Amino acid sequence: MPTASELKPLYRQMQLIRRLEEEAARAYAQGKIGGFLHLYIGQEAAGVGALAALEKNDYVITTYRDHGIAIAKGMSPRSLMAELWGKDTGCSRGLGGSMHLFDSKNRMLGGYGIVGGHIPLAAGVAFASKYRDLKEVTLCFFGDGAVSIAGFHEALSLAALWKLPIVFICENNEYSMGTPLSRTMSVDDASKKAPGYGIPGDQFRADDVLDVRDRIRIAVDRARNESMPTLVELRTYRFRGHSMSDPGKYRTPEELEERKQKDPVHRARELLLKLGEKEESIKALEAEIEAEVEDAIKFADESPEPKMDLLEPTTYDGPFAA
Amino acid sequence: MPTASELKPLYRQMQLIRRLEEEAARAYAQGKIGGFLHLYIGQEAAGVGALAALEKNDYVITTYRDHGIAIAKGMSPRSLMAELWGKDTGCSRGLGGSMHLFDSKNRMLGGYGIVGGHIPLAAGVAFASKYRDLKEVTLCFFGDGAVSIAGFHEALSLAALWKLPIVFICENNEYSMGTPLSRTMSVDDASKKAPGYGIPGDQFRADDVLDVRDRIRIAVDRARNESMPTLVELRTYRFRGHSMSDPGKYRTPEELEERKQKDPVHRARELLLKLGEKEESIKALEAEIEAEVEDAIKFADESPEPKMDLLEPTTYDGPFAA
Amino acid sequence: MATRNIRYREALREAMMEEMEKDSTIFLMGEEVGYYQGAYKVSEGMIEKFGPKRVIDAPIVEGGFAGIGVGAAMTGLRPIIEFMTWNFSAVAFDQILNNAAKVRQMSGGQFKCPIVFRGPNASARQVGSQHSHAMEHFYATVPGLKVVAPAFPADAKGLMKAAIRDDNPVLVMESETLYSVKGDVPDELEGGEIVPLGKAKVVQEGTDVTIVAYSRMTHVALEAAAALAKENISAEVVDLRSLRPLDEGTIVASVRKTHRCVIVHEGWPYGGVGAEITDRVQRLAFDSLDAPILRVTTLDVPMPYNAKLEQLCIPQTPRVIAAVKRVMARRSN
Amino acid sequence: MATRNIRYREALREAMMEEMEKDSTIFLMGEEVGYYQGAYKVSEGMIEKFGPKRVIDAPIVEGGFAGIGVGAAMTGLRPIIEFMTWNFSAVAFDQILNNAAKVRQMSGGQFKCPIVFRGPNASARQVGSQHSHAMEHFYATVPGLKVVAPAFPADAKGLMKAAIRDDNPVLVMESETLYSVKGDVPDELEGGEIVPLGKAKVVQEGTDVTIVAYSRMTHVALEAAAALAKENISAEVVDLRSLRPLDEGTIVASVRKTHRCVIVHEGWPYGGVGAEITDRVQRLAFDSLDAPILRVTTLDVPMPYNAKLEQLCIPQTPRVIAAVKRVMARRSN
Ligand SMILES: Cc1ncc(C[n+]2csc(CCOP(=O)(O)OP(=O)(O)O)c2C)c(N)n1
Ligand SMILES: Cc1ncc(C[n+]2csc(CCOP(=O)(O)OP(=O)(O)O)c2C)c(N)n1
Ligand SMILES: [Mg+2]
Ligand SMILES: [Mg+2]
Repeated sequence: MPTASELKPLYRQMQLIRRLEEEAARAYAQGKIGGFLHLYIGQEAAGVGALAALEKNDYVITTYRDHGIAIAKGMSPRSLMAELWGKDTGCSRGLGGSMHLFDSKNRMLGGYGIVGGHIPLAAGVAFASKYRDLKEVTLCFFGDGAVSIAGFHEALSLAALWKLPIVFICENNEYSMGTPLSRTMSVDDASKKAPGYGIPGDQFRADDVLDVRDRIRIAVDRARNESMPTLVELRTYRFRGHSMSDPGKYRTPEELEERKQKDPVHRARELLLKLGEKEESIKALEAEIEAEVEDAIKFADESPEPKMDLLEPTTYDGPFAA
Repeated sequence: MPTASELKPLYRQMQLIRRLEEEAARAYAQGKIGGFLHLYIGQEAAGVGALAALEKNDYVITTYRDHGIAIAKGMSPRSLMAELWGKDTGCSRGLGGSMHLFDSKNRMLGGYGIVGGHIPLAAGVAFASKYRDLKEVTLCFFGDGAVSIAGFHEALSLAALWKLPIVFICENNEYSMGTPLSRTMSVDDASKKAPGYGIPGDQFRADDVLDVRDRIRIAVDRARNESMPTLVELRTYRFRGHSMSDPGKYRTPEELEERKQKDPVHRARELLLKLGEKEESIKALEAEIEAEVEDAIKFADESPEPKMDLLEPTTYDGPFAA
Repeated sequence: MATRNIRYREALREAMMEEMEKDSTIFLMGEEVGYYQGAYKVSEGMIEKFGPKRVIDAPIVEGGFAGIGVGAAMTGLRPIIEFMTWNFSAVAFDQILNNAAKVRQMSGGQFKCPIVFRGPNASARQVGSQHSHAMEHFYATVPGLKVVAPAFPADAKGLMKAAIRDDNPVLVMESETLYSVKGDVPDELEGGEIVPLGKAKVVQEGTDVTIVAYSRMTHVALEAAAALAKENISAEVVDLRSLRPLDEGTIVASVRKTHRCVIVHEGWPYGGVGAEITDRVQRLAFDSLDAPILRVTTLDVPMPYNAKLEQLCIPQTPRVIAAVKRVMARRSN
Repeated sequence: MATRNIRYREALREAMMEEMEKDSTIFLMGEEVGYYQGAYKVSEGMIEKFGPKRVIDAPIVEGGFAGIGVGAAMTGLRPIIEFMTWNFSAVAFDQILNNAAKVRQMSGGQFKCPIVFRGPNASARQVGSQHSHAMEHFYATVPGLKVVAPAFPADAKGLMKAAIRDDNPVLVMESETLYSVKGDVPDELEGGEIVPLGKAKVVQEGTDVTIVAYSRMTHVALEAAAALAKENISAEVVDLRSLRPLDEGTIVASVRKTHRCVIVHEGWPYGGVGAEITDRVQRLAFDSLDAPILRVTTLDVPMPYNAKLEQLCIPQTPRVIAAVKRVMARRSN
């Protein structure tokens, strides 16, 4: 039986992510944020639960759908919002934007825009941990749309062959952009690919954040103690479109409504109450979150923009090489 | 029980390939052939057996180790040898060389130099057959070294999803250049990857040419009748180095000797005798082959070299585009 | 000649649809091209018309379906492969370089490869460094490929048709920021419905300086020319339309007349399409040049997300005007 | 200064081994680099010395291990990734373009990427169109990367050391046809044991024409210069050594002196390294030029297998001499 005190910080993270993204969506509509904005809304239990299974020195790396993962790994809301606003105070100094959140202090190795391209990088991070005999684990997230592409296969082949301390997590939200699973994958579960690499696989629904933590912990322990990779498929769902420009016409309102009934953030809140947490105490927490979100927006609004002279030293270490 | 008359043409092909390559090795030493030369010697039962399961309109595509496949698909020894000699009368007019044998008439779609790169092409050929409702099948050969790379995975993912009429054949000769299987693959049998794509797999030794034909025919029929791809691993062994420049120090003389005892060409000859074929009749066949090989060499020797004016029209169809 | 005023994306779509109606071996394959109607709506309505057999939604595996296209082209089909953007062609680079461009020559001319690769190229808006590549240069350098980059709806339609009918691999570089731009498209396009590959067009006549551009930068060049006209500088604008084959005749003729040349394109400067044009102009019009040839390109850094920095990185009209003024400041020989 | 006469491949190996002895975060990864001793024996003996932990045989999956290198570099290691040849980097193109070159900038400077990619580049002998690419140009164009292409053992050693010590991705373009070439290598290399990145070298002084070259073509240029000297044409040969950063100062200073420039490199002409040099020379030394700049490159076709045709495609001394004579035929201004 879980306790309210272990759930509460996870609920806090989920709710913080939810609220930050809702405000980001608004800011996008107001033109404060540009480019692509891919929201994590609906998938919070996946990232928050999985990262709860990590220790501080463990690494995480993910796709462009990276806000939730970055916050769950400890990035500050200020850093996130300022980055979305394209400000110099953002985590990537306004150069990366929504798709490219990086936080070296918290070992968040970034959000990447090329589907599948970051998966070999993740294997490299795990390789480095093993090379140095450090008991660190790397979590690598990617979507269901990434399992057919080169990077997935190449990284799994090498990680399995060299027994790297890594957990590959396919966040299967049933769609890659507008295309449902059935038209992108020839099997119904990405983890069925694990035996072909000779590694363990797992698959389950990421509705309950504590459940996610516990199941991912098994894979994390396996990576840490046996240096054996695992391929996990988490079943989840996104409530918003692929990105802000996607009206999401490829799914029915009924389907969406049904999924929203299983909202993992609400579910965690319900469970908190059930476990004895008081409504007022949750409300106090939520008020705290509101203040934090507001502060982050204010910070982003008021922060300076990066200057042109930032470009050369971030392109090369040392003198510019033209 | 097989009959001598069905085995004889296959023995003829295997022996022809063997002899052509032995002479090619000699010509290479004499400097008549340049670049890379990858011999098929030892693997003949794989290509000859598999292609015996095809009909005339079926397609084949393979790697740089392509002499055996090309001859088995019906390419003339003259065409082959002239190509190795770099002559204008070669199948690829002296522009391709040993690694790039093409024969459109016989539906040999070529030998390719980039490991894994031709596997998606093969899927495309099968796609075209299906698009046109033609009951053609594509055989795609590649080495054990190709299963970790992008092209393998991408082609299998798409062929499985779209149910293309194709048979993927991994010719597992236990080494990719100097590296044994155990250091390149995390599973001991490439066909174990088939279930991860939701397609059937098969694995067996390619020592007996008729056996290869019969087992591959199952996959070919599945492709033709059900439009369902299959991934087959054929276990085989190459008697020579990876290419002419490889001394093959990574394996022991004992290992090599042991494998040569199972030479598939000798085995087929023995079986022919057992099935009642007369020694004289085999000798006559072999003499015929010798004459054919000699003729091919003479043809290659005497053929003209291609001229510079061949380069532009083979780079572009129509006017050159600079 | 009758014309209709349509958008760039419609022009591309019409070209594909008209050709597909005439030839059943043509199909369109790419991510979200079918049921989703195209990520940028270029293929809107096509799956309804041609069905999922000919308008094919592919999973995210560019290397795989680029290769499928080449294999299908070798055996008699005429694939149109869409990259959702050209950025994603980087994972299919080997297929284009080593198979599409080489198979004809490697086979001694036995196999043709009539394939079109298409999609939007270069910067969009604030999509960051991994999504803002101008990739034309990586491909124009490769013999065996042809590359076009239309600036106007009429050329988009005409070049797309020419690309589809060509028996070589042709890469069509479109532009997300041009898709909604309107223009007159003749009912009957020049040259029997197509715009021939390899023909540049003088889109603005002038006498003092030649500005060479393509794709969206042609519009920037025209803006610059209009501004310069007010200062009595007469700029001739050459819209390349095709990058390979490159119509050096038209460029050189213009420079022989104006004696000065500025090249404008997106993409990094080092050894790009602009460098190639510089090479040809200085080689073929050496004695005509009164000033060094200048290039105006995307700055030599990965594209930043920040909106202002991004705009400063991409070539803008003021930078073109400044370059023209620099070459004008040189006295004639 | 004490020197030893060693082969190009030995120079590369010494550089790697000396750096690996000093810094345990450096490792070498690639196909056949370990037990097989390297496909071209560059890493001979290294696995015996450093063990399989630091000299790592990888399966054939360039995209995968290039990416592994980038990830490891981001978290504190200093990988040396060998491509058996640069041809095979085409399947890792996205990793180099989108990750190695971008991660520093995308992260606002938080992550460094100290990685070396190395291997033989350009033509070997009769290995056909898929195995004969000069790939330097695809990479030199990308900001975030550095590219070097040494011609002599001393530079091979010094540049390899500089590459390993640099905190950016550095691509070392070696040459199969140079591996056995011998040269004097100083025990103490200039600049504290290294040859600095971005410094060209005048390897032959002259007054009539500047020949710019790199890698194996430097040797061809020197041969041409020797032949020209007999005809009383004094050619200065600039060996670039680094392609990015490009030492335009040295090139331009030479052209200002000689007033003529010929560029020699393998690889196709369209927009290559040679076009970039042309651009810079005409821009920075416009008034000094007495003749158009000419390039001598691999012909604009895929590489044929046939030995004679191949040799005619690759730049040879007679073609360099002919180009020099063409620029010399022009009278001075
Ligand atoms: C190589 C590549 N091809 C195409 C794209 C365009 N694209 C961006 S996200 C996306 C869909 C990804 O779906 P999935 O992997 O399921 O992740 P999700 O967005 O559902 O989290 C596509 C096609 C890309 N970024 N990279
Ligand atoms: C992408 C790529 N990387 C590396 C090479 C160099 N190479 C050519 S053949 C080969 C080994 C292939 O082994 P395998 O697939 O087992 O085929 P086999 O030679 O045994 O038939 C290698 C590494 C290549 N041609 N392509
Ligand atoms: Mg998804
Ligand atoms: Mg093998």
